[in-house]
Amino acid sequence: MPDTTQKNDEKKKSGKPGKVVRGERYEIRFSGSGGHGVILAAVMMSEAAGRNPKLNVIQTQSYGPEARGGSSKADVVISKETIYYPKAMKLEMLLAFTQEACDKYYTDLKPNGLLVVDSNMVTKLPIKNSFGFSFIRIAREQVGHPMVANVIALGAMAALTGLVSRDDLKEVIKTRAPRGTEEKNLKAVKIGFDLGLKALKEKIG
Amino acid sequence: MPDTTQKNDEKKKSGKPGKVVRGERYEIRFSGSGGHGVILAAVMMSEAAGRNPKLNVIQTQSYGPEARGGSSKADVVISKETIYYPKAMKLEMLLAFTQEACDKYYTDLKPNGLLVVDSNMVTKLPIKNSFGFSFIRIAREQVGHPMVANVIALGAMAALTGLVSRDDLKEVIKTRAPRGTEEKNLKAVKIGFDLGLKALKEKIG
Amino acid sequence: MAEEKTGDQVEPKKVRFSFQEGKGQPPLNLYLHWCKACNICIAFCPQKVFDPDRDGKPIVARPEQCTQCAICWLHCPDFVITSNYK
Amino acid sequence: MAEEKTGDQVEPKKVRFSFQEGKGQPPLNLYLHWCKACNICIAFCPQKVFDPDRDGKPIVARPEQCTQCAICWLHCPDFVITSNYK
Amino acid sequence: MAQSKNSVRRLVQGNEASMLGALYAGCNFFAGYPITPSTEIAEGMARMLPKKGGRFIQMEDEIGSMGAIIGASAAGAKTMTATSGPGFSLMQENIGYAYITEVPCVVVNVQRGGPSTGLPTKIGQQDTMQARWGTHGDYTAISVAPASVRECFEQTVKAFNFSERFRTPVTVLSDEVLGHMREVITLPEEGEIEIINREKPDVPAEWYHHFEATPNLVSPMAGFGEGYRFHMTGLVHDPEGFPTADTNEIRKKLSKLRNKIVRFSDELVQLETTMMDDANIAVVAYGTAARAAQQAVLMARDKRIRAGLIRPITIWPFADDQIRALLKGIKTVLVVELNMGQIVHEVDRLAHRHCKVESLNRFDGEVLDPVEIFKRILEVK
Amino acid sequence: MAQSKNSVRRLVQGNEASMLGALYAGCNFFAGYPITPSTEIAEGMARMLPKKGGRFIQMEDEIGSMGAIIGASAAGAKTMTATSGPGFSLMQENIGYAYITEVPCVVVNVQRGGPSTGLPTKIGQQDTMQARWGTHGDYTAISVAPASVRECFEQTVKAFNFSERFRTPVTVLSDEVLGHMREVITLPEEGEIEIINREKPDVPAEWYHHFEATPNLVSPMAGFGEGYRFHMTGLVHDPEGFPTADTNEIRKKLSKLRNKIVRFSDELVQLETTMMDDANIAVVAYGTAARAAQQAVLMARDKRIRAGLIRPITIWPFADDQIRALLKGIKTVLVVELNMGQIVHEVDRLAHRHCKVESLNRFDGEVLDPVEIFKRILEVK
Amino acid sequence: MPATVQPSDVAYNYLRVKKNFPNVWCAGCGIGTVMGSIIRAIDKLGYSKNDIALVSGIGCSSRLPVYCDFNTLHTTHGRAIAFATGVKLAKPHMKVIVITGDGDGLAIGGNHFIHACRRNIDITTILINNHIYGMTGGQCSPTTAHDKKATTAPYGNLENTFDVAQLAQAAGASFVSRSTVYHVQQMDKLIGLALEKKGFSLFEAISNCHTYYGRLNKEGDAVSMIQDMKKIALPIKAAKVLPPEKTKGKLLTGVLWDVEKPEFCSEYQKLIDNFKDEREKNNA
Amino acid sequence: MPATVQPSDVAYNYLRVKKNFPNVWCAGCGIGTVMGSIIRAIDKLGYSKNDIALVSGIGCSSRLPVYCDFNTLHTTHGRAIAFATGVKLAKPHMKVIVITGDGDGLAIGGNHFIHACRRNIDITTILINNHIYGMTGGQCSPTTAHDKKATTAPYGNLENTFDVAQLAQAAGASFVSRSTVYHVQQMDKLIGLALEKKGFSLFEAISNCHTYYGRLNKEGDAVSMIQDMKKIALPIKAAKVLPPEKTKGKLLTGVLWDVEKPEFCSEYQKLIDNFKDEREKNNA
Ligand SMILES: Cc1ncc(C[n+]2csc(CCOP(=O)(O)OP(=O)(O)O)c2C)c(N)n1
Ligand SMILES: Cc1ncc(C[n+]2csc(CCOP(=O)(O)OP(=O)(O)O)c2C)c(N)n1
Ligand code: SF4
Ligand code: SF4
Ligand code: SF4
Ligand code: SF4
Ligand code: SF4
Ligand code: SF4
Ligand SMILES: [Mg+2]
Ligand SMILES: [Mg+2]
Repeated sequence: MPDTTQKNDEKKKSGKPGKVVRGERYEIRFSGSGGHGVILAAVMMSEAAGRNPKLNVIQTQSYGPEARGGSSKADVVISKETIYYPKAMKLEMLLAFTQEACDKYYTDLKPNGLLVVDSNMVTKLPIKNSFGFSFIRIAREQVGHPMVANVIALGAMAALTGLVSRDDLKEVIKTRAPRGTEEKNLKAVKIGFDLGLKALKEKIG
Repeated sequence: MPDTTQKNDEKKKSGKPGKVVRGERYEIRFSGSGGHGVILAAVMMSEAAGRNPKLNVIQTQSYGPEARGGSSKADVVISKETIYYPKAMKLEMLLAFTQEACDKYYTDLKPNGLLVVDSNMVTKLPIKNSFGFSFIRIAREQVGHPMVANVIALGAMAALTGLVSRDDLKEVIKTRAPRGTEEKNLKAVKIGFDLGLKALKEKIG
Repeated sequence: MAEEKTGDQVEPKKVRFSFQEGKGQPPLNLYLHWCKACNICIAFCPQKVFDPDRDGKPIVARPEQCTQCAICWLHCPDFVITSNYK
Repeated sequence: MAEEKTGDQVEPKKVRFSFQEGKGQPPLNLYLHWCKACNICIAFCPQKVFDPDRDGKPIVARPEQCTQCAICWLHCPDFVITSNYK
Repeated sequence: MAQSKNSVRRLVQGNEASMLGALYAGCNFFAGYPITPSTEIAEGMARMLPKKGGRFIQMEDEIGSMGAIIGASAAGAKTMTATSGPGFSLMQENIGYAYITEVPCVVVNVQRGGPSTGLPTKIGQQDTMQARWGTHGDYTAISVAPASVRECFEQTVKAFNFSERFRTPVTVLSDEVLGHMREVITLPEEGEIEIINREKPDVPAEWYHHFEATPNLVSPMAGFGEGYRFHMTGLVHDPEGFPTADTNEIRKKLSKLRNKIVRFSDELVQLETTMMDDANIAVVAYGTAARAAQQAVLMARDKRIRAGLIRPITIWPFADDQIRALLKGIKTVLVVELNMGQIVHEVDRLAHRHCKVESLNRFDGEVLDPVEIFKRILEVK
Repeated sequence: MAQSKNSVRRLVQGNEASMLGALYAGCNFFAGYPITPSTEIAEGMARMLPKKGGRFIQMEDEIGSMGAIIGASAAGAKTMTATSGPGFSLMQENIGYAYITEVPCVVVNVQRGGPSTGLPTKIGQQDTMQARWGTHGDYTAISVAPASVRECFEQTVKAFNFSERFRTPVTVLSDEVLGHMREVITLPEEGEIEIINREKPDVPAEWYHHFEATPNLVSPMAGFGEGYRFHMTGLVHDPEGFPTADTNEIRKKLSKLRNKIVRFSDELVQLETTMMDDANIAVVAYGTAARAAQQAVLMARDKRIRAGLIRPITIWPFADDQIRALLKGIKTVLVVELNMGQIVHEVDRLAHRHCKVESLNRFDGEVLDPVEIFKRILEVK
Repeated sequence: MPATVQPSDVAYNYLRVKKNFPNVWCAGCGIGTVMGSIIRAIDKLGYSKNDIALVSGIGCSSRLPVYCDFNTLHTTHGRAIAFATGVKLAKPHMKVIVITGDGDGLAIGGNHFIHACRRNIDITTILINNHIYGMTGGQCSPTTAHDKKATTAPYGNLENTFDVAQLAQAAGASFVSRSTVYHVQQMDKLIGLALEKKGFSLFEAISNCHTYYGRLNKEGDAVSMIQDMKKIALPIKAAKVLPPEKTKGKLLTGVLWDVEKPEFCSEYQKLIDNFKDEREKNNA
Repeated sequence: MPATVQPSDVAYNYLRVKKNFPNVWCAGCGIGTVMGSIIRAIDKLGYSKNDIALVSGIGCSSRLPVYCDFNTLHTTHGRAIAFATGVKLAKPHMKVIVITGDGDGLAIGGNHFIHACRRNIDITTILINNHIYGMTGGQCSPTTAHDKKATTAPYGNLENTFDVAQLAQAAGASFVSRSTVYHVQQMDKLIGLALEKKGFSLFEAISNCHTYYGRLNKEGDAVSMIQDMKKIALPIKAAKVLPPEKTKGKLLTGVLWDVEKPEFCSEYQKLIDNFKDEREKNNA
């Protein structure tokens, strides 16, 4: 566990514990239902973030009562400091592929947290601070494969958060994408990243 | 367990506990090896003693490490008072069918305890206060069946201890003897009882 | 035991049910809330009665072709399909 | 595979070992400490070589009849019997 | 006194008494797998049950035996199995199933020396903690430990009563000496011990919920084939019996498993004391060890040592309140067990600060001798 | 810093880390049976072992898996299995066999919610006591509980080390969250963690006794096929390994099982503390719950509450001496567990008189939230 | 509607529609199809719902009972037959049906399976064989063919498989039958025959787990896997008149074994009745 | 002495004479006789003692290994084959022999038995079938014949029995053989053949438990029970040329089944070797 603590087999090194400075936790949730590949997206995000040696990253998920079906979610917590509690507490950003997931999780967002949705699937937006993209449609139309919607979303979220670089994402996709789908996924992440950047610019600009 | 004690679900009846009067324990051990039927003899002795409503009886045995083979022993504890500890502590009487059993257990006899042996099997008598009978030979010769040696011994010990009556023994044998062997066993117990009485008379007389 | 002979469980039916657009009830009811879009009914219907909708769930596209052969409802693992002919 | 044909495992041996009282060693050694008096050797010896002692353990009563057929030692469950002929 | 047939004094073996107790309680199904030193119970059941219209089956193993008695109980029978350590270990998974599905059944563990195959024909009291913690997950266990042949009978009846009353498996912790010991006793006559049977539903089948919340936390229980159709599962479930992922329902369900027992532990606790009124040294012992301890306490009293005996008969739930009260004013408590120390941890928790907790343990397959215990009383007093 | 291949930071799943830790420790045989949430360990082993010349087998059940790893260890391999509650219950009989025959092997229990089938995809810490008391008979258990992905790796290595050092089975108490969680970590390089292997005999085969009495109570262990022919049995046995009925030998054997661990518990205890130096309220937690507790302690410190955390990593043997010492001067100890209260009983035993023992439990398949714990700290402080 | 065609909505009379639906299975999983067959077979035989117990272990297939409005018992992994034995002996008049998978019934549960066969206890076992552990995510099962892939057989399965029917027959079952989720009407009929058999009867339903088995072994989606079943199946009656080379590699379907032998519950009933007669004689 | 006759004292080279003797078995129990056969078969094959592991469960028969000077493992009831599987995989060059009884190997241990058959793992199992649980005092076993008595079948056994050989064959064993303690030389030979077979091989030794089975079923003492074996046994070769009515009720002996199929350890070795080759290729 954390480096700041003392192991009984070492000599107690640290002096008097004073006020503890804790780095900000950055928490992102990917949510959707069974086939949306939210866990893989979260894993890729985590691994990409982890390529920055200064960041600590933890990724968790929760399964429904069953291995299959039902809505699924995957969380990523990123912090410069040691991460103790591994689960998300207050989300910085939430991706929702389904209305059900959106309705279920948006309350976990921080007051200023950002909601990202597939705009064809999630039509009722509970909060204002949100972006909608047609991830699935774009995946089908531009990559020829609805399955890569998760990676497009990943790209967009990477761009929106600014947490991970385009290059790191690419590297990760090369190793984590199912064999034979690397090209498609690289294409998808590029599309997504660009979408994200564009949206960001529009918002800011 | 004992009647003298208090159950929490009853009202505490007994007053101040004073000195507890305990009845004398009368402890008998039957010992031999696998085929000698010492447990059955002990069971019959117990049941016969139990026919006297004033007596409490407990019968225990110990098996060797295996179900078969090795020496075996069976203890009977008889007392007018409640019997707490069920195993024999100091024997009043020890029956030994083999030298091994005799050597192993004679030290458990009370200072004045009585040793009863099959005189053909046990040739080295460790103590003086003992009776020898040719149980097995008599069983073979007079009943035609070496297997009833245990019941002959039972009869003899009943007579020697005076704890159970001839009639009680008979009743017990009728129910406990393996089906079809009742007659032989009744004959055996008579022989044994007479042997015991005779020996007692000789000793006293 | 016809099916034991051929390994096939359903003989094509001779009867053809008449169904005309806008008239009478459709040959089948689909309780799509339970449908998981597995494509079995669509692929197995010998009369090509179904088309998939956007989600892959069946639409009774050619109701007039249905012979009530039962293949779709016997195979549907989700008890979505019932017949209107009894 | 003679024994597979007959179901019997040992053919009676033709050879007869000569043993005379008081001369040479007996045909068999019995390590009676392990013997449990099961009677198998006594009952199974085709030559009736053994008699039981008082406890039922075997005595080599008729050593001169032993053919070294091996039945006794192969069957003895307690490894009591060994042969003196090698 | 006109003696009915049952009230005749007779020589009964402990295992036979367990078997007779089960029949007295109305047990009509037994599934088991032979194991020393419990086998006489199965053998007795094989003999007796068909005569009474009940059914006996020897299963292929202990896992199957435990499964069969749960299945039969779900179908309305009063059921039991008997085993010893190795079999008890194998039964643990299915015992957990009985906890969560709240199926009444009785498991007699005639303890022998362990661990593993251990000492098959020798005594041990080494499965005491296992009876409480043996299966995975959260639950609360009920176990009783007889100390005489008569109690083998009585406590088996009680085990059935507890099991039916609380809809939960109950373990009888017997041991090799008790199981094989014979005592001349008078067996209870019909009606002498109250028999409790599971509460049956009185609602129409449509309204029936197999795990309905009730004031005493125990839900009325229909059996299969009785017109109430319901679902049972080892997954955490809602009151209807269907799997649930609702954290609220989960918490309610698991809490029910605990609370239905903990809240009513006064109904469960059975404790016997001997000469504790003026005692300043208390011996705590159960099962066969308690008999040696009782003798030792008497020896101590002879020497004017103010010893007393606390004998828990119900081992789980542990008699926390009662023992805490009894230990008030006690200087030394000596916990005597035929193991390396198991309930001594519980007594330790309960002992008041000024009270020394000592233990005397034997685990070589023999019963502690009263003299050994007496000597230890002298040492620690 | 020149980074070797291993020292690259990478995203590793808890179960993957357990698997990699085993390989690091030299595990060359794995037998298992799939069960959520442990299955990734078996799957990883199936993939990796043949590459390393080791062997993987999926057995027909958990009983067989446990049997196979004991058999393989007896034949000289370093062996492991992985399971969850239901499988852990099934393994208990054979785990007892490993205790008595003193066979090193590692069992990873990735805990899920129980009892019974319970909550297969949710977290629980409900098998803590089972790891200590799950099989019948007398023995002393070793269990470790990691709290991070890196510790899944490290503690699996340690489990092998303890197992080989003490010739005994060791349980790793992981949990669903840990097992499935991914953390970016740097895996230890070769040589970074010491690897302990069982001591081999150095006497000629004729003199070899498989259970020889030695000063540290652990006997050198030959494997099958290595020229030392010996006997192993689950019956209580003498130093040669042959069954014995001699009470003296029995006592010696069983005492050895306990003492070889109890006497060296200082080697075993691993305990981590956070800000306990000036604490007056101590939180005790382990595994995943400890991570929430750690966060809660930091929250408390922010509010100037002098809270500290005691995190046992070695759960069994319990860190009696260390925790007793740490609790000196503590006013309140709060034991936080994802069950209905298990090690709280141990802490209760150890708490000094003036120290209040409180507990916070959750058993609905979710991890305790740091805020929940923090609030409870405020309540009990 | 032709009389031979099964009505489409009988199932609704037997489903627990209020809860639990849509069911937990993947889209296209054949288990649901088997469930339909079971319900129709029971309906056709006219059994009372109250007299039917469905007992299962753990696995995707073992989830079946929860959806059916009978007496349903979802037990521990592999132990369904043991629990069912208890149910049957406590209520011998009930129809006790075990629902199990290739993993549940043959891996961890293999022992209860062979012993129930041996005892010839009057239980009908419906074994849904998808050649893999579906529930836990695609591990090898005792029916995963040699060389086929599974998550615990990443380089191809090194083990051999059980022939379930042969095993059941050798162990002592009195009725053994097999079909596939392609052959639904055959399934309906064979399940009916199995239910009517007094003694231990087995129906093996070959089903598709495209999610794991199909994906790992590149056998496509549900539709293609089910269509493959059509190709490989061969009714035993047809096989009997074919030369061996034509039946090689085929999956025989139909009633594979059907004999009469003493059944456990009836034997036990005789014993009880004997004692009753004796008692009555003694009383008379 | 004729060359075909087995020397009488080879056993002494393999017995742990210093401890454990006389053995624990009842006078006349056939288990000792089987032990002699095993030892002679091993001796004849010239295996090194160090390379032999004898693994057993719990029961009278499972006590056998303790008497033999090999690597011996007396495990838990029913689990010998599982432990043996571990031994074999850790030391594939060893000859691993399982000694088990009808209760140990077929009742509680039935699952490991059929799965070892299926896997066809190179283990030789010697199953000493005395039709009863000897160790625990005469309870029913899966081979106790219908109607025969046992302490848990006081009114006669209501169940049917396994045909062990048939079960093993159906489960996938590659070698199955059987003889009796009457036919000692046949036992010697069949055990030898089983040991030499690569794959899962079974030798079933029919043995006498006169103490329980014999007494309860009035079949006399050891001698008379063993003599009965002579009457009932029929070599399979002879049976093959007899009309069915002459073989009915007979106990077939000899090699009952012998086929070649993939063996688990060799398959695994190939996998390991493949990776090794790959590694070497990559390094080259
Ligand atoms: C004792 C135990 N071990 C393992 C598991 C995990 N488990 C659940 S289902 C299953 C396999 C089910 O396979 P199968 O019976 O073929 O069912 P399917 O999902 O393929 O229908 C396993 C191993 C468990 N629940 N309990
Ligand atoms: C888990 C477990 N259950 C039950 C037993 C008790 N037990 C010991 S041996 C045995 C039967 C042995 O029968 P078999 O294998 O036929 O051996 P035999 O004594 O007849 O040679 C049983 C039930 C045990 N030791 N462990
Ligand atoms: S019943 Fe179904 S499958 Fe048959 S023709 Fe009509 S729609 Fe097609
Ligand atoms: S078969 Fe059923 S579930 Fe599948 S697509 Fe058709 S209606 Fe939907
Ligand atoms: S060898 Fe033995 S059996 Fe043969 S003749 Fe000689 S004594 Fe008899
Ligand atoms: S066969 Fe062996 S044990 Fe039996 S009587 Fe002969 S020598 Fe003794
Ligand atoms: S995982 Fe396989 S068996 Fe399970 S529901 Fe999905 S397709 Fe069916
Ligand atoms: S009880 Fe039976 S099997 Fe056991 S040693 Fe005696 S005769 Fe042999
Ligand atoms: Mg399956
Ligand atoms: Mg046997």
